[in-house]
Amino acid sequence: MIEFLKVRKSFGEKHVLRGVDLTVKAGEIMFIIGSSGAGKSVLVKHLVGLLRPDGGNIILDGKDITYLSERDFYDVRKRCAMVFQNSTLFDSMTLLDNVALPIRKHFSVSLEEARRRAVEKLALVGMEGQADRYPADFGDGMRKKVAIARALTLDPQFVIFDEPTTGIDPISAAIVDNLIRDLSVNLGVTSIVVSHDLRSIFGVADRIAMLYQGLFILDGPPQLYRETDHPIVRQFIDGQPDGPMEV
Amino acid sequence: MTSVLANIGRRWLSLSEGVGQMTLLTLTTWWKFWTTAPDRIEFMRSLYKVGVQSFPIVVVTALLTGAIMVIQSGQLVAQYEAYGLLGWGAGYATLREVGPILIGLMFSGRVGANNTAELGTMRITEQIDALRALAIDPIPYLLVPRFFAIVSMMFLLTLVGNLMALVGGTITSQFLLQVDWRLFVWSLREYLHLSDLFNGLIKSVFFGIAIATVSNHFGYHTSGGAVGVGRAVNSSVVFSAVSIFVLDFVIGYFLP
Amino acid sequence: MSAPAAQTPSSGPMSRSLAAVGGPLLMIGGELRDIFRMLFLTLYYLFRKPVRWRAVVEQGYEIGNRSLVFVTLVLGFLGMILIYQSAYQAQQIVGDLQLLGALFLQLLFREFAPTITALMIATRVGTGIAAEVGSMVVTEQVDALRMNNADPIQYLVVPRFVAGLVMTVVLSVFAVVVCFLAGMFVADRLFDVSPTTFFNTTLLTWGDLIAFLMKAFAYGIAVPVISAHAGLSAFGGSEGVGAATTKAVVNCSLAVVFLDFLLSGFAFVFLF
Amino acid sequence: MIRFEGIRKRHGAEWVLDGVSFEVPAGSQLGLLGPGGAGKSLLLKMAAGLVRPDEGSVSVMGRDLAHLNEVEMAELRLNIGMLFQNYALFDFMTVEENIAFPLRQEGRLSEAEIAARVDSLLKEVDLPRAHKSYPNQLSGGMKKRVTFARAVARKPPIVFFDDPTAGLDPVTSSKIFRMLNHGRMHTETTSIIITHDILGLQGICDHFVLLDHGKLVLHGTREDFERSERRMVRQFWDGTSDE
Repeated sequence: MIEFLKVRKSFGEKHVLRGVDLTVKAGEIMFIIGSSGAGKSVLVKHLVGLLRPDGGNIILDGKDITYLSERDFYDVRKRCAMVFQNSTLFDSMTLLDNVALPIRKHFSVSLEEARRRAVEKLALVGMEGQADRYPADFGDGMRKKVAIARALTLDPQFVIFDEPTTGIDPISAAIVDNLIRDLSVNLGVTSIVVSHDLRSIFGVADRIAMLYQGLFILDGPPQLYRETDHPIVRQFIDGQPDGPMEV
Repeated sequence: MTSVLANIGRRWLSLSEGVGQMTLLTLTTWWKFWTTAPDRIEFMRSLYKVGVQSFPIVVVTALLTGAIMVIQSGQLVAQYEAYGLLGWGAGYATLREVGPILIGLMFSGRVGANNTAELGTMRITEQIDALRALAIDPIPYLLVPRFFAIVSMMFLLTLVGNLMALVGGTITSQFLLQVDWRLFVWSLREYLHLSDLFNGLIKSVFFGIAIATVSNHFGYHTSGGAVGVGRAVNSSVVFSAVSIFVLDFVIGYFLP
Repeated sequence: MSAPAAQTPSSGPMSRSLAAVGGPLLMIGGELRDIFRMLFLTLYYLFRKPVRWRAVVEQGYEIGNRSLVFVTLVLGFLGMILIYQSAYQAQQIVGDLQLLGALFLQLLFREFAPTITALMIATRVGTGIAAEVGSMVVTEQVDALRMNNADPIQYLVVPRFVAGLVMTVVLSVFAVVVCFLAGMFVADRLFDVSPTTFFNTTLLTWGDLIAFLMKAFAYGIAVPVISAHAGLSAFGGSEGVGAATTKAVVNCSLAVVFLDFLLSGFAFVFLF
Repeated sequence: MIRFEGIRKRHGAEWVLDGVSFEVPAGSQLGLLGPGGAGKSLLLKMAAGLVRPDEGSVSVMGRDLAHLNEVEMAELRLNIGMLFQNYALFDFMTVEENIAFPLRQEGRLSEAEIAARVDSLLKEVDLPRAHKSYPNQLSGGMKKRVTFARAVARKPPIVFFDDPTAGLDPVTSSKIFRMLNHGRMHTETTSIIITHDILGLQGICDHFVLLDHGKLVLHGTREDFERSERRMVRQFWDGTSDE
């Protein structure tokens, strides 16, 4: 279970998070939506210590991880994996070595054993056939699947997706959406997805929280978002150009 | 008036902040070298890349440097009819001064700039954050292998470079100055001492440390998209060049 | 630069080793051809088309101003170390330092001032131009220029070329002064050679001045063209800009050292 | 108006475009679809004369680009406006100067007329007070709107849009799509729009082209795509996948 309590963060005079409260229960697929620049990615990066809040606390399974040192955050990151928007694979390595890297670093096992486990994880995302090829040979969808496989090597409880379907074609986006849903169903992984892709939001989310100007303005199941008459949420969900939402 | 002061103040602050960051990063790199087992694969890859990448450039530079030094001292020697001194005139300056500096500048251009560009790109495309998210400390994994690959390769390549420079000098003296190459080589052996060679090599090690520190720093702390990478590489080669000349003077002064 | 259609050679050891030699030569040949084509186009636009003089002044200020502190620092230390080494050595072998200043001044004009300044301008200005132009290519600003009837070479390269050439010559002269003064300082304080005896221009000949101008001029043409060419050849995202900037500093430095070799040889045979 | 015939282009070993032919009649708006790296942007740049195809021919307004020299090409380009994927805003110019640049280069209007045109354009993309700011001070959505204003500054008969809503949230995207539609009602512009946002495009484009691995999969109207039996077309249009 993850709790954000009154988290505040600003860059100079740009106040991105103004005292955010959010609770994420185990096993659910939680979507954090909002306009670009609303602070979605900034919020989730606090969970893995890539950013430190100006105020408030972050509780992971009852333990306050707000002011941990970089060294202590390594244990948190083993339980909380993150997949970035551009799939950050290392171009100089094959797909296999990309996925084997964390295994090699964290489990004192031989290179062959690390590679064997890496093939297992690649099989989870259906990419075990292309293990020896390089990331540059693949489109966005495929590369994102390998990035997800790499994040799974540490068997995390939580997986954070930073705008997984932004800027990729519809078929790849659908592949990634299906994968996120399968992870939750088959492995019981709790997923936190930052997105503004409406098709992905209503296709996959168990629960949605909308961030607007540094605060959550709505939090609930997808059905709530179809019926709400909250003017800003309405404008966002229907994709209306005119309305109260400042962009 | 205040804007001028503010400008100087701001520049001074950002300069000192940069130097502070650089020292901190270097100390952590040194500390992590002793405390964590280096990544064998990444270390071999860095050695290979740094060494192979700069070998042709260093050889060409060294050959030309040797030739230039012989030409410059050739005129002086011709004036005094002291052809026997040609080897000393060219060789001394090459081994101690001009060789390490020019090879250092070439190395800073080829390897330093590339190292900053690569690390900068990894920072901009979030690959460094990805490493941290995989609970892998980027400093021992990325910076330590590059640091020691650059220092060791700079030393080895200066050694090879010095040899190439003398070869370049011998060829030029034979064909351009009509000074028989056997006389040139004799005067090299006669007047040059091992201390000259060591002086140059010690300088090259310090140059290597400067290039590694500066290029790692500017690469690792890149920000601002593609434009930021370009600016980082620019600062990296400029700071490397300045440190090469400053170190050259300091070492030359304290180590006759 | 469209790569020549590469027939795949039979992979015998002989042809592989030839390819290993041939490949880089072909590549260097291609680069040189492109750089000279760029030089020709730049000169064409310089003399045949209106030049944006306001941009030239801006670039001149940008190049000159930003390199001033850098050149002073570098040439200052160079002057000090050169005098320190040569005076120390001369004391042991020849024993008299009367001609120290005169020889140093001659060497400065002939060799060190133009070449080391050009290397520093290649480092500072060369990477700057490649980084700027490279990012404009990668963010498609160069395509936007071409869409609006502004040729990138005329709009971007010509001002940097004129400014680079002028500033290289100016900074080279400035370098001689800085280097000489630094040398004079060391000679006076450490080897008590009084400034009056140090400042001795008897050995200076017209040949030295011509060699100096020839080198400064050649470097002033080479550095801006080569770095602009490297910038314009950038492709891909931030990786492309990084590669272009690295290519600029390497190509410029190599060009300076190579030109130095050619011009020194030429000067030695004809001028001295 | 714009015709591609047998276009082929190699990138290293593989064919990014492998024999693509289609036509965009005058006054129509074409949606250009396809997975990333399928050569979509390349086709646009060929039609603007920025890139030459290895094989095949491109003709715009009835003139084959291969036969035009630099001067003729420059004249033709005055009829083409282009919104680039990476914004391509000149970062050393203010927003005002960026939008005025195409007008000044054309040299037809006086400075006063240019200033008036820039004001009306900025109002149209509802950035009325952004004249003096620099591109790096703007958000992604604002930069897209400035690039849009610059692309249509000369009221060109042909406008190309390279992924105008990439990475933008639904509200900002809808503002951009409204401008595309709004632009259309005003003048009989011919345009090609590259995007993955099929929902947004449906109200605007009369016909679509789907590219995959450098080959043309389908060129047709919205109905053709909805009725198509080909698995790849169905999945692309509805954004589904059976993996």
